[in-house]
Amino acid sequence: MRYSLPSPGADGRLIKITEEDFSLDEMVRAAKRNDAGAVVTFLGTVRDDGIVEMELEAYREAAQTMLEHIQEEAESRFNLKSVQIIHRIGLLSVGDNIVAIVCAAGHRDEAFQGCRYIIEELKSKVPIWKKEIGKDEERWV
Amino acid sequence: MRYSLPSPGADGRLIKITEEDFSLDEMVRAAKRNDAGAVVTFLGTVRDDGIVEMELEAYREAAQTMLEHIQEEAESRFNLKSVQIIHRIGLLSVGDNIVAIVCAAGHRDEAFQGCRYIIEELKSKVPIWKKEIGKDEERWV
Amino acid sequence: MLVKVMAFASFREILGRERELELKAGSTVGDLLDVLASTNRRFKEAAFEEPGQLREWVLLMINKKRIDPFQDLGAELHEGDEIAILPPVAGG
Amino acid sequence: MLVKVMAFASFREILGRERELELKAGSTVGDLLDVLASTNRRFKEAAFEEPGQLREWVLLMINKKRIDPFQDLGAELHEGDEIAILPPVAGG
Repeated sequence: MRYSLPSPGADGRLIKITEEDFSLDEMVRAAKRNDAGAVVTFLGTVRDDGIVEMELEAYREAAQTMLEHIQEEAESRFNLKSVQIIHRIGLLSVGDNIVAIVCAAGHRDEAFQGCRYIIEELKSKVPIWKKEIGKDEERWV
Repeated sequence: MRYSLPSPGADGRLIKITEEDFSLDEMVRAAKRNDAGAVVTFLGTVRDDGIVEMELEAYREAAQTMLEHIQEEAESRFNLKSVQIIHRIGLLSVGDNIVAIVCAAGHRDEAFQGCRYIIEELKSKVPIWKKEIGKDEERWV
Repeated sequence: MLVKVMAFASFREILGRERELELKAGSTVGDLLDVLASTNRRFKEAAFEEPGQLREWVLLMINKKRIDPFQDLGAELHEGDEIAILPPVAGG
Repeated sequence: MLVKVMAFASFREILGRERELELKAGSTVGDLLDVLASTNRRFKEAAFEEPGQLREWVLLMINKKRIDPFQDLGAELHEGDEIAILPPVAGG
Protein backbone atom coordinates (compact mmCIF):
# COMPACT_ATOMS: atom_id res chain seq x y z
CA MET A 1 0.00 0.00 0.00
CA ARG A 2 1.28 3.45 -0.88
CA TYR A 3 1.01 6.14 1.71
CA SER A 4 0.90 9.79 0.84
CA LEU A 5 2.66 11.90 3.39
CA PRO A 6 0.44 14.83 4.22
CA SER A 7 2.23 18.15 4.06
CA PRO A 8 -0.03 20.36 6.11
CA GLY A 9 0.61 23.98 6.87
CA ALA A 10 2.07 24.97 10.17
CA ASP A 11 -1.47 25.08 11.52
CA GLY A 12 -2.10 21.37 10.95
CA ARG A 13 -4.58 21.98 8.15
CA LEU A 14 -4.71 19.72 5.15
CA ILE A 15 -7.14 19.25 2.30
CA LYS A 16 -6.24 16.79 -0.37
CA ILE A 17 -7.99 15.07 -3.27
CA THR A 18 -5.75 12.26 -4.39
CA GLU A 19 -5.51 8.85 -6.00
CA GLU A 20 -3.22 7.65 -3.22
CA ASP A 21 -4.10 5.88 -0.01
CA PHE A 22 -3.46 7.62 3.30
CA SER A 23 -2.48 6.81 6.87
CA LEU A 24 -4.71 7.91 9.74
CA ASP A 25 -1.66 7.79 12.02
CA GLU A 26 0.08 10.34 9.80
CA MET A 27 -3.00 12.54 9.64
CA VAL A 28 -3.52 12.43 13.40
CA ARG A 29 0.13 13.17 14.04
CA ALA A 30 -0.16 16.28 11.86
CA ALA A 31 -3.47 17.33 13.42
CA LYS A 32 -2.37 17.00 17.05
CA ARG A 33 -2.00 20.19 19.05
CA ASN A 34 -0.94 20.63 22.66
CA ASP A 35 -4.20 22.39 23.44
CA ALA A 36 -6.29 19.62 21.82
CA GLY A 37 -7.39 16.75 24.04
CA ALA A 38 -9.79 15.11 21.59
CA VAL A 39 -9.37 13.89 18.02
CA VAL A 40 -12.38 12.47 16.19
CA THR A 41 -11.90 10.75 12.87
CA PHE A 42 -14.38 9.68 10.24
CA LEU A 43 -13.21 7.11 7.73
CA GLY A 44 -15.44 6.14 4.83
CA THR A 45 -14.64 2.86 3.09
CA VAL A 46 -16.01 0.96 0.12
CA ARG A 47 -18.80 -1.22 1.49
CA ASP A 48 -19.57 -4.52 -0.14
CA ASP A 49 -23.01 -4.02 -1.61
CA GLY A 50 -22.43 -6.70 -4.19
CA ILE A 51 -20.05 -4.50 -6.13
CA VAL A 52 -16.71 -5.38 -7.67
CA GLU A 53 -15.17 -1.92 -7.79
CA MET A 54 -16.03 1.69 -7.23
CA GLU A 55 -14.95 4.57 -9.44
CA LEU A 56 -14.60 7.99 -7.86
CA GLU A 57 -14.47 11.19 -9.82
CA ALA A 58 -14.11 14.80 -8.68
CA TYR A 59 -14.34 18.27 -10.14
CA ARG A 60 -11.07 18.79 -8.37
CA GLU A 61 -10.62 22.55 -8.28
CA ALA A 62 -14.24 23.17 -7.30
CA ALA A 63 -14.14 20.36 -4.72
CA GLN A 64 -10.95 21.74 -3.19
CA THR A 65 -12.48 25.22 -2.87
CA MET A 66 -15.69 23.84 -1.41
CA LEU A 67 -13.78 21.71 1.12
CA GLU A 68 -11.73 24.73 2.19
CA HIS A 69 -14.93 26.62 2.80
CA ILE A 70 -16.43 23.73 4.81
CA GLN A 71 -13.21 23.38 6.80
CA GLU A 72 -13.17 27.07 7.75
CA GLU A 73 -16.83 27.01 8.66
CA ALA A 74 -16.33 23.92 10.86
CA GLU A 75 -13.27 25.36 12.57
CA SER A 76 -15.11 28.51 13.52
CA ARG A 77 -18.44 26.87 14.47
CA PHE A 78 -16.96 24.12 16.61
CA ASN A 79 -13.76 25.74 17.78
CA LEU A 80 -11.60 23.12 16.10
CA LYS A 81 -7.83 23.35 16.56
CA SER A 82 -7.05 21.63 13.26
CA VAL A 83 -8.77 19.75 10.49
CA GLN A 84 -7.41 17.32 7.93
CA ILE A 85 -9.45 16.05 5.00
CA ILE A 86 -8.30 13.56 2.38
CA HIS A 87 -10.68 12.28 -0.31
CA ARG A 88 -9.57 9.66 -2.77
CA ILE A 89 -10.55 9.44 -6.41
CA GLY A 90 -9.95 6.74 -8.98
CA LEU A 91 -10.73 3.05 -8.94
CA LEU A 92 -11.23 1.46 -5.51
CA SER A 93 -12.08 -2.02 -4.24
CA VAL A 94 -14.24 -3.27 -1.38
CA GLY A 95 -12.67 -2.26 1.94
CA ASP A 96 -10.53 0.50 0.44
CA ASN A 97 -10.43 3.90 2.11
CA ILE A 98 -12.50 6.59 0.39
CA VAL A 99 -12.36 9.58 2.69
CA ALA A 100 -10.82 10.54 6.03
CA ILE A 101 -11.72 13.55 8.15
CA VAL A 102 -9.63 14.25 11.24
CA CYS A 103 -10.77 16.94 13.70
CA ALA A 104 -8.74 17.97 16.73
CA ALA A 105 -10.40 20.07 19.43
CA GLY A 106 -9.98 20.96 23.05
CA HIS A 107 -12.87 18.76 24.08
CA ARG A 108 -14.69 15.78 22.67
CA ASP A 109 -18.05 17.37 22.03
CA GLU A 110 -16.49 19.91 19.66
CA ALA A 111 -14.46 17.25 17.88
CA PHE A 112 -17.46 14.92 17.41
CA GLN A 113 -19.74 17.70 16.20
CA GLY A 114 -17.12 19.20 13.89
CA CYS A 115 -16.31 15.85 12.28
CA ARG A 116 -19.99 15.05 11.77
CA TYR A 117 -20.64 18.47 10.30
CA ILE A 118 -17.82 18.12 7.78
CA ILE A 119 -18.85 14.70 6.47
CA GLU A 120 -22.50 15.81 6.12
CA GLU A 121 -21.48 18.96 4.27
CA LEU A 122 -19.05 17.02 2.12
CA LYS A 123 -21.67 14.48 1.11
CA SER A 124 -24.28 17.07 0.25
CA LYS A 125 -22.18 19.77 -1.41
CA VAL A 126 -18.76 18.75 -2.68
CA PRO A 127 -18.60 17.87 -6.39
CA ILE A 128 -17.45 14.27 -6.15
CA TRP A 129 -19.23 11.27 -7.67
CA LYS A 130 -19.20 7.52 -7.23
CA LYS A 131 -19.92 4.83 -9.73
CA GLU A 132 -20.63 1.36 -8.46
CA ILE A 133 -19.20 -1.24 -10.80
CA GLY A 134 -20.87 -4.63 -10.43
CA LYS A 135 -20.22 -7.86 -12.24
CA ASP A 136 -22.77 -7.07 -14.91
CA GLU A 137 -23.67 -3.43 -14.56
CA GLU A 138 -22.43 -0.03 -13.56
CA ARG A 139 -24.33 2.83 -12.03
CA TRP A 140 -23.63 6.32 -10.76
CA VAL A 141 -25.00 6.69 -7.26
CA MET B 1 7.53 4.90 19.66
CA ARG B 2 6.47 1.37 20.52
CA TYR B 3 3.37 0.01 18.90
CA SER B 4 1.38 -2.77 20.40
CA LEU B 5 -0.05 -5.05 17.77
CA PRO B 6 -3.68 -5.65 18.59
CA SER B 7 -4.63 -9.31 18.52
CA PRO B 8 -8.37 -9.14 18.14
CA GLY B 9 -10.65 -12.11 17.85
CA ALA B 10 -11.90 -13.17 14.46
CA ASP B 11 -14.77 -10.74 14.94
CA GLY B 12 -12.51 -7.67 15.02
CA ARG B 13 -13.16 -7.03 18.70
CA LEU B 14 -10.42 -5.81 20.96
CA ILE B 15 -10.32 -4.40 24.46
CA LYS B 16 -6.96 -3.62 25.95
CA ILE B 17 -5.62 -1.72 28.96
CA THR B 18 -1.92 -1.27 28.41
CA GLU B 19 1.14 0.82 29.09
CA GLU B 20 2.07 0.75 25.41
CA ASP B 21 1.20 3.21 22.69
CA PHE B 22 -1.02 2.11 19.82
CA SER B 23 -1.52 2.70 16.12
CA LEU B 24 -4.90 3.82 14.80
CA ASP B 25 -3.98 2.36 11.43
CA GLU B 26 -3.53 -1.05 13.04
CA MET B 27 -6.79 -0.74 14.96
CA VAL B 28 -8.73 0.35 11.90
CA ARG B 29 -7.24 -2.44 9.82
CA ALA B 30 -8.42 -4.95 12.42
CA ALA B 31 -11.85 -3.33 12.74
CA LYS B 32 -12.61 -3.13 9.02
CA ARG B 33 -15.33 -5.37 7.66
CA ASN B 34 -16.61 -5.73 4.13
CA ASP B 35 -20.10 -4.81 5.25
CA ALA B 36 -18.89 -1.70 7.10
CA GLY B 37 -18.72 1.55 5.15
CA ALA B 38 -18.05 3.86 8.08
CA VAL B 39 -15.40 3.84 10.78
CA VAL B 40 -15.50 6.51 13.49
CA THR B 41 -12.60 6.89 15.86
CA PHE B 42 -12.25 8.81 19.09
CA LEU B 43 -8.74 9.52 20.28
CA GLY B 44 -8.16 11.14 23.66
CA THR B 45 -4.78 12.77 24.20
CA VAL B 46 -3.05 14.54 27.09
CA ARG B 47 -4.00 18.21 26.77
CA ASP B 48 -1.60 20.87 27.95
CA ASP B 49 -3.40 22.45 30.88
CA GLY B 50 -0.13 23.61 32.37
CA ILE B 51 0.81 20.09 33.37
CA VAL B 52 4.13 18.33 33.05
CA GLU B 53 2.93 14.75 33.07
CA MET B 54 -0.17 12.70 33.63
CA GLU B 55 -0.36 9.48 35.59
CA LEU B 56 -3.05 6.99 34.68
CA GLU B 57 -4.15 4.17 36.90
CA ALA B 58 -6.75 1.44 36.40
CA TYR B 59 -8.46 -1.24 38.41
CA ARG B 60 -7.58 -3.43 35.49
CA GLU B 61 -9.75 -6.50 35.89
CA ALA B 62 -12.82 -4.47 36.78
CA ALA B 63 -12.14 -1.98 33.98
CA GLN B 64 -11.77 -4.78 31.44
CA THR B 65 -15.08 -6.34 32.49
CA MET B 66 -16.85 -2.99 32.42
CA LEU B 67 -15.45 -2.18 28.96
CA GLU B 68 -16.61 -5.55 27.64
CA HIS B 69 -20.08 -4.78 28.91
CA ILE B 70 -20.06 -1.32 27.30
CA GLN B 71 -18.76 -2.78 24.04
CA GLU B 72 -21.52 -5.37 23.87
CA GLU B 73 -24.16 -2.81 24.72
CA ALA B 74 -22.86 -0.43 22.02
CA GLU B 75 -22.69 -3.17 19.41
CA SER B 76 -26.26 -4.15 19.97
CA ARG B 77 -27.70 -0.62 20.35
CA PHE B 78 -25.98 0.87 17.33
CA ASN B 79 -25.59 -2.19 15.13
CA LEU B 80 -21.80 -1.93 15.14
CA LYS B 81 -19.85 -4.44 13.07
CA SER B 82 -16.77 -4.26 15.28
CA VAL B 83 -15.35 -2.25 18.15
CA GLN B 84 -11.78 -1.77 19.31
CA ILE B 85 -10.91 -0.04 22.57
CA ILE B 86 -7.40 0.60 23.89
CA HIS B 87 -6.84 2.61 27.09
CA ARG B 88 -3.35 3.41 28.26
CA ILE B 89 -2.16 3.55 31.84
CA GLY B 90 1.12 4.71 33.32
CA LEU B 91 3.00 7.98 32.98
CA LEU B 92 2.14 10.09 29.92
CA SER B 93 3.29 13.45 28.57
CA VAL B 94 1.45 16.28 26.82
CA GLY B 95 0.26 15.12 23.40
CA ASP B 96 0.48 11.41 24.23
CA ASN B 97 -2.39 9.12 23.34
CA ILE B 98 -4.63 8.14 26.26
CA VAL B 99 -7.51 6.23 24.74
CA ALA B 100 -8.68 5.13 21.31
CA ILE B 101 -12.13 3.84 20.40
CA VAL B 102 -12.70 2.53 16.88
CA CYS B 103 -16.24 1.71 15.74
CA ALA B 104 -17.03 0.17 12.36
CA ALA B 105 -20.63 0.18 11.14
CA GLY B 106 -22.59 -0.11 7.96
CA HIS B 107 -23.43 3.57 7.96
CA ARG B 108 -21.99 6.70 9.48
CA ASP B 109 -24.81 7.55 11.85
CA GLU B 110 -24.39 4.24 13.68
CA ALA B 111 -20.62 4.59 13.83
CA PHE B 112 -20.76 8.17 15.19
CA GLN B 113 -23.41 7.34 17.77
CA GLY B 114 -21.71 4.14 18.87
CA CYS B 115 -18.33 5.81 19.30
CA ARG B 116 -19.83 8.69 21.26
CA TYR B 117 -21.79 6.29 23.47
CA ILE B 118 -18.68 4.28 24.33
CA ILE B 119 -16.52 7.26 25.32
CA GLU B 120 -19.32 8.72 27.47
CA GLU B 121 -19.88 5.39 29.21
CA LEU B 122 -16.14 4.88 29.62
CA LYS B 123 -15.69 8.27 31.22
CA SER B 124 -18.56 7.87 33.64
CA LYS B 125 -18.25 4.22 34.62
CA VAL B 126 -14.89 2.56 33.98
CA PRO B 127 -12.55 2.45 37.00
CA ILE B 128 -9.63 4.45 35.61
CA TRP B 129 -8.12 7.55 37.18
CA LYS B 130 -5.89 10.42 36.12
CA LYS B 131 -3.45 12.43 38.15
CA GLU B 132 -2.23 15.71 36.73
CA ILE B 133 1.38 16.30 37.65
CA GLY B 134 2.37 19.96 37.49
CA LYS B 135 5.69 21.62 38.17
CA ASP B 136 4.81 22.19 41.80
CA GLU B 137 1.75 20.13 42.57
CA GLU B 138 -0.14 16.99 41.75
CA ARG B 139 -3.84 16.34 41.80
CA TRP B 140 -6.22 13.52 41.00
CA VAL B 141 -8.90 14.76 38.63
CA MET C 1 -16.35 33.94 -27.87
CA LEU C 2 -14.71 30.80 -26.57
CA VAL C 3 -15.97 29.12 -23.39
CA LYS C 4 -14.87 25.92 -21.66
CA VAL C 5 -17.48 23.25 -21.00
CA MET C 6 -16.72 20.61 -18.38
CA ALA C 7 -18.87 17.61 -17.55
CA PHE C 8 -18.59 15.07 -14.76
CA ALA C 9 -19.74 11.56 -13.90
CA SER C 10 -22.75 10.54 -16.02
CA PHE C 11 -22.55 13.80 -18.01
CA ARG C 12 -18.85 13.23 -18.66
CA GLU C 13 -19.70 9.88 -20.21
CA ILE C 14 -22.06 11.66 -22.58
CA LEU C 15 -20.25 14.92 -23.31
CA GLY C 16 -16.61 14.16 -22.60
CA ARG C 17 -14.75 15.72 -19.73
CA GLU C 18 -13.76 19.01 -21.26
CA ARG C 19 -14.17 20.88 -24.51
CA GLU C 20 -13.98 24.40 -25.83
CA LEU C 21 -17.01 25.81 -27.54
CA GLU C 22 -17.33 28.84 -29.81
CA LEU C 23 -20.49 30.81 -28.99
CA LYS C 24 -22.00 33.98 -30.39
CA ALA C 25 -21.26 37.08 -28.34
CA GLY C 26 -24.04 37.64 -25.80
CA SER C 27 -24.92 33.95 -25.53
CA THR C 28 -26.47 32.86 -22.23
CA VAL C 29 -26.16 29.69 -20.16
CA GLY C 30 -29.46 28.60 -21.68
CA ASP C 31 -28.10 29.14 -25.18
CA LEU C 32 -25.10 26.98 -24.36
CA LEU C 33 -27.29 24.15 -23.09
CA ASP C 34 -29.42 24.38 -26.24
CA VAL C 35 -26.34 24.08 -28.42
CA LEU C 36 -25.23 20.99 -26.51
CA ALA C 37 -28.72 19.46 -26.61
CA SER C 38 -29.13 20.10 -30.33
CA THR C 39 -25.86 18.37 -31.16
CA ASN C 40 -26.09 15.49 -28.67
CA ARG C 41 -29.33 13.56 -28.31
CA ARG C 42 -28.10 11.55 -25.29
CA PHE C 43 -27.33 14.79 -23.47
CA LYS C 44 -30.72 16.21 -24.38
CA GLU C 45 -32.48 13.14 -22.97
CA ALA C 46 -30.32 12.98 -19.87
CA ALA C 47 -30.51 16.66 -18.93
CA PHE C 48 -33.94 17.82 -20.09
CA GLU C 49 -37.38 16.92 -18.79
CA GLU C 50 -38.85 18.41 -21.95
CA PRO C 51 -37.47 20.95 -24.42
CA GLY C 52 -36.27 24.01 -22.51
CA GLN C 53 -36.88 22.46 -19.11
CA LEU C 54 -33.86 21.05 -17.30
CA ARG C 55 -34.32 18.08 -14.98
CA GLU C 56 -34.49 19.40 -11.44
CA TRP C 57 -31.40 17.54 -10.26
CA VAL C 58 -29.02 18.97 -12.87
CA LEU C 59 -26.33 21.18 -11.28
CA LEU C 60 -24.48 23.96 -13.06
CA MET C 61 -21.38 25.90 -12.09
CA ILE C 62 -19.86 28.93 -13.78
CA ASN C 63 -16.22 29.49 -12.93
CA LYS C 64 -16.61 26.99 -10.06
CA LYS C 65 -19.55 28.81 -8.50
CA ARG C 66 -22.97 27.18 -8.33
CA ILE C 67 -25.72 28.89 -10.24
CA ASP C 68 -29.44 28.26 -9.96
CA PRO C 69 -30.45 26.45 -13.17
CA PHE C 70 -33.99 27.78 -12.81
CA GLN C 71 -33.13 31.43 -12.31
CA ASP C 72 -29.83 32.01 -14.01
CA LEU C 73 -30.21 30.39 -17.43
CA GLY C 74 -30.45 33.88 -18.83
CA ALA C 75 -27.10 34.94 -17.42
CA GLU C 76 -24.72 36.07 -20.15
CA LEU C 77 -21.49 34.16 -20.65
CA HIS C 78 -18.14 35.79 -21.22
CA GLU C 79 -14.97 34.86 -23.06
CA GLY C 80 -13.07 32.20 -21.11
CA ASP C 81 -15.91 31.26 -18.76
CA GLU C 82 -15.78 27.69 -17.45
CA ILE C 83 -19.22 26.08 -17.36
CA ALA C 84 -19.54 22.77 -15.53
CA ILE C 85 -22.49 20.39 -15.91
CA LEU C 86 -22.95 18.05 -12.95
CA PRO C 87 -25.25 15.33 -11.72
CA PRO C 88 -26.11 15.32 -7.97
CA VAL C 89 -22.98 14.99 -5.85
CA ALA C 90 -22.28 11.71 -4.05
CA GLY C 91 -18.87 11.89 -2.40
CA GLY C 92 -17.77 10.64 1.01
CA MET D 1 -11.67 -14.70 57.76
CA LEU D 2 -9.24 -13.20 55.30
CA VAL D 3 -10.39 -10.58 52.77
CA LYS D 4 -8.45 -8.62 50.18
CA VAL D 5 -8.63 -4.82 50.26
CA MET D 6 -7.68 -2.89 47.14
CA ALA D 7 -7.46 0.86 46.81
CA PHE D 8 -6.93 3.08 43.78
CA ALA D 9 -5.78 6.58 42.92
CA SER D 10 -6.01 8.89 45.95
CA PHE D 11 -7.07 5.99 48.18
CA ARG D 12 -4.12 3.92 46.97
CA GLU D 13 -1.79 6.67 48.10
CA ILE D 14 -3.31 6.46 51.58
CA LEU D 15 -3.96 2.74 51.99
CA GLY D 16 -1.55 1.09 49.59
CA ARG D 17 -2.73 -0.77 46.53
CA GLU D 18 -3.53 -4.12 48.02
CA ARG D 19 -3.51 -5.80 51.39
CA GLU D 20 -5.04 -8.77 53.12
CA LEU D 21 -7.02 -8.16 56.26
CA GLU D 22 -8.14 -10.60 58.92
CA LEU D 23 -11.72 -9.90 60.03
CA LYS D 24 -14.05 -11.53 62.50
CA ALA D 25 -16.52 -13.95 60.96
CA GLY D 26 -19.75 -12.15 60.10
CA SER D 27 -18.04 -8.78 59.56
CA THR D 28 -19.79 -6.40 57.19
CA VAL D 29 -18.52 -3.89 54.65
CA GLY D 30 -19.16 -1.19 57.25
CA ASP D 31 -17.06 -3.08 59.80
CA LEU D 32 -14.20 -3.28 57.33
CA LEU D 33 -14.31 0.47 56.67
CA ASP D 34 -14.36 1.12 60.43
CA VAL D 35 -11.26 -1.04 60.89
CA LEU D 36 -9.47 0.88 58.16
CA ALA D 37 -10.59 4.25 59.55
CA SER D 38 -9.57 3.40 63.08
CA THR D 39 -6.06 2.43 62.02
CA ASN D 40 -5.47 5.15 59.43
CA ARG D 41 -6.41 8.73 60.21
CA ARG D 42 -5.76 9.96 56.64
CA PHE D 43 -8.17 7.37 55.29
CA LYS D 44 -10.76 8.36 57.89
CA GLU D 45 -10.51 12.01 56.87
CA ALA D 46 -10.49 11.27 53.16
CA ALA D 47 -13.40 8.82 53.11
CA PHE D 48 -15.73 9.95 55.89
CA GLU D 49 -17.86 13.07 56.14
CA GLU D 50 -18.30 12.35 59.84
CA PRO D 51 -17.95 9.12 61.83
CA GLY D 52 -20.08 6.42 60.23
CA GLN D 53 -20.97 8.57 57.20
CA LEU D 54 -19.01 8.00 54.00
CA ARG D 55 -18.44 10.90 51.65
CA GLU D 56 -21.00 10.68 48.88
CA TRP D 57 -18.44 10.27 46.11
CA VAL D 58 -16.72 7.21 47.57
CA LEU D 59 -17.20 4.13 45.39
CA LEU D 60 -17.03 0.54 46.60
CA MET D 61 -16.80 -2.73 44.73
CA ILE D 62 -17.03 -6.26 46.07
CA ASN D 63 -15.52 -8.86 43.79
CA LYS D 64 -15.45 -6.26 40.99
CA LYS D 65 -19.17 -5.44 41.29
CA ARG D 66 -20.29 -1.99 42.39
CA ILE D 67 -22.25 -1.84 45.62
CA ASP D 68 -24.25 1.09 46.92
CA PRO D 69 -22.26 2.51 49.84
CA PHE D 70 -25.46 3.87 51.38
CA GLN D 71 -27.50 0.69 51.22
CA ASP D 72 -25.05 -2.15 51.33
CA LEU D 73 -22.68 -1.30 54.19
CA GLY D 74 -24.45 -3.99 56.20
CA ALA D 75 -23.69 -6.69 53.65
CA GLU D 76 -21.70 -9.55 55.19
CA LEU D 77 -18.27 -10.30 53.80
CA HIS D 78 -16.97 -13.77 53.09
CA GLU D 79 -13.60 -15.46 53.10
CA GLY D 80 -11.60 -14.35 50.05
CA ASP D 81 -13.81 -11.42 49.10
CA GLU D 82 -12.05 -8.61 47.23
CA ILE D 83 -13.19 -5.18 48.40
CA ALA D 84 -12.11 -2.18 46.32
CA ILE D 85 -12.21 1.42 47.54
CA LEU D 86 -12.36 3.97 44.73
CA PRO D 87 -12.58 7.70 44.19
CA PRO D 88 -14.81 8.91 41.32
CA VAL D 89 -13.65 7.52 37.98
CA ALA D 90 -11.92 9.83 35.49
CA GLY D 91 -10.68 7.78 32.55
CA GLY D 92 -10.75 8.62 28.87
